[in-house]
Amino acid sequence: MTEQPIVLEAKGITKNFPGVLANDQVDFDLRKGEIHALLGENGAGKTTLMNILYGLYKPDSGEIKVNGQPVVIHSPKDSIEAGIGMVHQHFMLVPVFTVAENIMLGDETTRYGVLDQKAVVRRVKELSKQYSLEIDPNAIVGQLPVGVQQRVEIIKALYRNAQILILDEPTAVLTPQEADDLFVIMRELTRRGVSIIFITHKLKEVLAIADRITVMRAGRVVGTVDPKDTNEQKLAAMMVGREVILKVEKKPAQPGKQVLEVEGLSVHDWRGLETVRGVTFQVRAGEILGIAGVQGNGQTELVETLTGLRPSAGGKIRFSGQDMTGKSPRLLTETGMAHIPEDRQRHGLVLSYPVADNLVLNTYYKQPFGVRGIMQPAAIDANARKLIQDFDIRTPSPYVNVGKLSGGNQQKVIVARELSHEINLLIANQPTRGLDVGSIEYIHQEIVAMRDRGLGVLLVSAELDEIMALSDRIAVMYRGQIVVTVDANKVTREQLGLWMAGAHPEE
Amino acid sequence: MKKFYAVITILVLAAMILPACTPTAPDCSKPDVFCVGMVTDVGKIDDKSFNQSAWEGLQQAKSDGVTDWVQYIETTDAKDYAKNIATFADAGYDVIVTVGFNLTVDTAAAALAYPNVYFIGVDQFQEWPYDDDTSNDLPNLAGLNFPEDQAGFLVGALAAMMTETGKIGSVCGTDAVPPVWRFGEGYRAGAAYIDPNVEVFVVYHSDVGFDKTFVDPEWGAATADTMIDNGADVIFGAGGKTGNGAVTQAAARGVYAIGVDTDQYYTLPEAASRMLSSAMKLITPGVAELIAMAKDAQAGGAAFPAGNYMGDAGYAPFHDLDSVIPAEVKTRMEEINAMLLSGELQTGVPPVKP
Amino acid sequence: MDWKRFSFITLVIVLLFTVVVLVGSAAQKPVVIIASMLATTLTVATPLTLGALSGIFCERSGVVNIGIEGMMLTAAFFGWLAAIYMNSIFGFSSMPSLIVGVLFAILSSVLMSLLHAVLSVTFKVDQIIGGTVINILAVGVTGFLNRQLFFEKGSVFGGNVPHAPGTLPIIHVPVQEGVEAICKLTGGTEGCQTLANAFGKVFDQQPITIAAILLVILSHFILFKTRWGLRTRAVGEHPRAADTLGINVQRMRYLNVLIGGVMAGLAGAYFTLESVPSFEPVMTNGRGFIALAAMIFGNWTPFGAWAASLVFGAAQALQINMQVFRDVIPAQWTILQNSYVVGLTPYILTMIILTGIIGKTIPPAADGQPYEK
Amino acid sequence: MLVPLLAVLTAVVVGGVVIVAVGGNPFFAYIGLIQGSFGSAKALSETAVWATPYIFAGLAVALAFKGGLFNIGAEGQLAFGAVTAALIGYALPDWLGTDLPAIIHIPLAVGLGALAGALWAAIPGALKAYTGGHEVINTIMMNYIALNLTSFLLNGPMRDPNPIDLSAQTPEIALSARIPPLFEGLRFHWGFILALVVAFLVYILIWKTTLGFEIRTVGSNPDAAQYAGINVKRTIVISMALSGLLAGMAGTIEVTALNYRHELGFSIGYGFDAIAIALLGKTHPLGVVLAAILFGAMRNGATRMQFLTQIPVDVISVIQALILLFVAADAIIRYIYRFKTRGERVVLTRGWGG
Repeated sequence: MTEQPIVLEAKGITKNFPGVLANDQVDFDLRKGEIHALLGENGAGKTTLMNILYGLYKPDSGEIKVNGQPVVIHSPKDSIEAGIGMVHQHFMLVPVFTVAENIMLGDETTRYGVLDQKAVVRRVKELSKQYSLEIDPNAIVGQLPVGVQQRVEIIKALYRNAQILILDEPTAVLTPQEADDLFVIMRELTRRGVSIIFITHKLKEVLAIADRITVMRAGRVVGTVDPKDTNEQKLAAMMVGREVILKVEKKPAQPGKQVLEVEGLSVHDWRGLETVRGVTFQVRAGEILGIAGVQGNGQTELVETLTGLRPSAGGKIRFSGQDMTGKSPRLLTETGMAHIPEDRQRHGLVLSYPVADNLVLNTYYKQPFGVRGIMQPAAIDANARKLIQDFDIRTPSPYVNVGKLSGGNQQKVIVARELSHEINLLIANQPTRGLDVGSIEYIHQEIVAMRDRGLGVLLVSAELDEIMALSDRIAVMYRGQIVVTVDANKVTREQLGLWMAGAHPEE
Repeated sequence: MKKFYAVITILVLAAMILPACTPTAPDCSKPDVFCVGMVTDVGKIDDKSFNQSAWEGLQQAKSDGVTDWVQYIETTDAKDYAKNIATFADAGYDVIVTVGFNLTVDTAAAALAYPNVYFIGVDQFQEWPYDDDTSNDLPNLAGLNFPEDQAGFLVGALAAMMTETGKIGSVCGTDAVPPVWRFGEGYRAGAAYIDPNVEVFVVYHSDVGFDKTFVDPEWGAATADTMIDNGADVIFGAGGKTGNGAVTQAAARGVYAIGVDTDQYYTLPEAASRMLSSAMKLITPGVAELIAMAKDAQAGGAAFPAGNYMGDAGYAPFHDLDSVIPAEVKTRMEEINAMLLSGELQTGVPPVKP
Repeated sequence: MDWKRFSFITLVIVLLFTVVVLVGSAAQKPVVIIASMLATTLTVATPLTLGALSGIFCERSGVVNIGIEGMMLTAAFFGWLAAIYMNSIFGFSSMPSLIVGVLFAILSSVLMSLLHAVLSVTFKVDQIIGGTVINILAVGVTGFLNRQLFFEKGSVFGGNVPHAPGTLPIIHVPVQEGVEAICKLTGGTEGCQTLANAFGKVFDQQPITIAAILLVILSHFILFKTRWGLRTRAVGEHPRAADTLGINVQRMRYLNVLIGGVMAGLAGAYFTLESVPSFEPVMTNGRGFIALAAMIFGNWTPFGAWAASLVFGAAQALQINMQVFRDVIPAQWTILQNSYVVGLTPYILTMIILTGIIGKTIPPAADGQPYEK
Repeated sequence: MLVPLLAVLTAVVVGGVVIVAVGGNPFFAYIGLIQGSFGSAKALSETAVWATPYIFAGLAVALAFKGGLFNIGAEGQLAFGAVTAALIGYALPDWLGTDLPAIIHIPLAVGLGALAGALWAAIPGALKAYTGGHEVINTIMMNYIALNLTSFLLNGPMRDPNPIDLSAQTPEIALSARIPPLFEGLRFHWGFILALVVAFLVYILIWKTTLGFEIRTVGSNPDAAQYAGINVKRTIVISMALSGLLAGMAGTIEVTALNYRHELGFSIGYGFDAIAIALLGKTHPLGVVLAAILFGAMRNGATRMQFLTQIPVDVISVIQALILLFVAADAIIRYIYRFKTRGERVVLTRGWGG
């Protein structure tokens, strides 16, 4: 593969953001038909580099060559013309548009000024056949599962004849199966001469798919290696800059009495479709129940209902002995339920509020923070300083707006708040999504510590590794139902993957 | 900051170059300087209605050489009536004209407070204390009123005589304003007097903010339209610009139009060709007269006509349509006018909406 | 605009008409009443429809616009001013004067919308502010100039009432003749003639009223069937996505706000060049805000907004007719004689329609949010 | 603090240019403006009188903004509050058949008036919370409803029965319901002090109480609020009600401390000025108070300005718009004077609030 010509080359790219040197003299090249993985922690500068290549940012210095020709990329338009396509980590799709509309947007074909939907649909059908990417051009994007939306993004790039494809954290939102499918697709693409930059922080995947691996840290390129002569440990070390423990140490669980019993619970989503169908399970004190499953199989709705944010359409929820079906979030919190929400910025935090206020977001009205309806700044301040200490939240002061903190620290704020008051059940939904290795380690340790302190923990995650690493028991959710509940150390990764994909346990 | 200073200097220069374009007021406190000030009702001086007519009265007084200086203040909120009157009084003005019945109480109060200033209240009943005994009226306060009902009656009669469909209409401002109400009901009465079978549509624009009722020509036009659709072939617009909207619309649709307050043949040229007449309420001359009388009184001449002063009302000439109007109609109009003036004919319209 | 909403609105309008017909039938042929009401409804709805369209273009591209009222007022004044200058100063005949008037109306309103765009898109000021500024500014500038130019002695028109060039002429559509012809064949009864007149009444409208209806259709087409519309909606829903596809978000927003300005300008022209041949301070009387309501009410779709505007138009027609027929209102319906009570109808209706029956309206996702790269 | 000052200054300069453009003399105009608003004890008193309702109404809109709601309905809430206060003011003694001591009557009138305003605003609030009906539409609609309702009441049931009183207005309220002026001979009344106190209370409410915390949280992120166990629907209704309460106060104070009655043509456009004031004050109580005093001063001074220069009061609106423009869009000011721009912008509203 090495004799292949270089299609994309970036030299000495430097990009300065107020306060941060995001890219510092970064060199990077991509050969025709290869998959070049760009590995690094969040904030290592991977995405910045790619946004520069895609014309979303202007570099302070450095030059970019496509097929040997130096190019100036001021806007995505330029990079699209240069044959570069990008699939962003947060999809750039208009939810209310159809697949076809999303794909044609910005590159529309019209007849007598009227949008030529037919032509687009035809073209999309061709592409999806050609690259075996299943897709219905007339579906509304907002209603498609994440995996499919990602395909739309890829086709969007191909539709513009992209020869260079940038995939930014494409597997972050995918299940192992979906990820494997994606890898097949990526291979297919490279066979057809498309070159791929694959951005990720997941070591397994890199080793599985990449032809070359470039590791970045703190805005600099640490080095480029061949997957054959490296391993997870080495890569991790390069990434983080120190030895990291990839295994979570945990003693065997001592399950106690049941804290949460869910019985035949059904939930409707906003469209009134039954997305959780008669789910039954228990969480006992001192154990971690992991719920594995492809996103969009009802986990979100399940958790929202358990935490009182969404009404149930049937079934029972018993929490610490009493019936809590359809009770308010406040009552649940007061009864000792902690909740780390899936979407931290939308549900977990008020970004325009200082850290201190976010740390009392659900306890502001109680002693000592609120006395007879009056807020108590002193108490709130003390609380903030203590938690910032204990959970080592990196913030210049308790009065910086949470929105200014890094994802990891934002998550720590939530964890700190949720664990700081008297609780006996922790519901953690995608607790480490989009966090760097350091933070992930930290959160994992916290969760295990909670279990050992005798709390019940309900862990919902799309990251199979995480489920495997933390859970004592694992329940697999598929199409709104729990297909099987098994003992964590009596099951293999592959087995779980199959169940998540809908295979039946007895098969 | 440079730019800023630049702007300042430019402005200063601009102001210097300017000829003293704002006429510097004479010192009205001097006895030999005769100043007249006017306070409007909530509304603008250029409302093509009572405020403007009254102001033209002041200007006429000036051009007649009666006064040395005239000035107005527009009231932007009801709570400012007293303040605005005081502004003139304190500046030593000799006569203060207040327009609109809303100022009745404040004007009377001011008249008490400033006995040396003459007050003219347009559309205000200013007997004091509202009895027949004129001896205890305030000597320096006159309320200028008009028999709008008679003016309305006249044009109503005219309309009833000119209609061919037997249907006539009137688009008015809010009936919360008595003069307007008197116009509208006078119109109704006049038509009935000629022929009880004539159908009369009278619509008041009372369903909007008080500040909007007289300045909604679009509504006036739409209303006139509906009336014409229903067969009305004479439209009387009585209510500032709302009425004007109706009048112009009527003209546009080729039916007869009747104006109000002044002879609108002149103020609404676009409707002139179909302008049958106007129900006139001669505020301008009335105000001018009273100002002159006030000056007399101040000079120790005849006493100021304290209490209520009845101004003239009537109907305007037929202008362009003079030829189309049958002679007997003209004579009939003169008769009615005479009878109204002599009091031998009563409109039967009470001064205020019961 | 879903059918549920459409059918409901239609129902309401029919209801309003029925009431009037029932009341008025004592004095007038139903067909005449209906024709007259239809005509009134259409004309009264015109500025609301155009105002709502103005809002739709702005907000579909992600710029909230509460300045419609101000833009209309500005346009009403400057359109009228231009027409008068043409007519009485430069001595053009009325038709060219009026056309120039309309153009200037649009121009002035576009300038106002430009101000809004600069504030909201370039300086990223809270978009409510831009609108509020325009509303206050419009009242001040028009009132101020109106006074200085037309009232004060020694001003351009020396305080004399300038001769306005009248209003835009009715565009005659030979529907009436058509029906009359049919009447002839069927041995022209009087009823048939009335019907013919009725048709004539409804179909003979002035240019801006007709333009408004055409623009509703055109806007729908543009927004949902063309490249421009697709990009506009994309920018209003998910600007970053549009940006990554090489669409210039700022530019799209600017241009759409300006288009909004054109619509509002036409709405303004309606007041002084089509409805009546004169300008009065603050003559838009809050219709800009009703238009805003119509836009939201119609869920940011042209047809929806039009339907909503028609409801207000119909209610206005009801309120006028109730007073015209005051004397023939049956005793048991005396409530309808009270102009205040009748005056309430459109507003209460709107609130009712908005609540249970229709519920939430969904604005464009990025509406009101400045786009930061 | 420098930036807002420069903003006001720039607005004044530009406004001056406008005046020059139409041949007025800006210096006379501004001298008049300042004399009329701060020139004398009387002027100061009048400025305070004007500022009082502006403070209340501005706070009303600002509070709603804090709760993520856009209250365009202050106008209607204000009118409804005023009518209620007037009713309590003149009718309560008759109902009870006995006179009340001021100590009871005043609080009753003010309190119930404020409550009426709260009710008027709570309706759209509830509609928003429980049916998703949009508060912008509904508050606008409530404006028109309030307007028709008050016109109806003032022309009918609540109209002053005194036959001499022609205007459509309520009877004067009982002496026991009147908030007294602070100094003899000046209209400067305790309502202004009350306004300042209320502004302070609003500050406490928003920033120091748990309710305020809830309102702000719902305002800035409803999802997080719900997640945190705050009853979002209830909070929305409360925010609107409180907003209406303040708007209602604006009306009641005008009635009980100034006009002693409610009349048509009162409080025209306060609701919309209030939006400008809230935005000008960046929705902070202190800012609102300053903005309100600024607006009040200009409206009040306008009279004297016009008296001296005959420049139409509309120019005030122009200047106010410019001030809002420059203060709110301080990016422009910083651009003009080459200041470095702040990192973050104050976000006052969240578009349509969904």
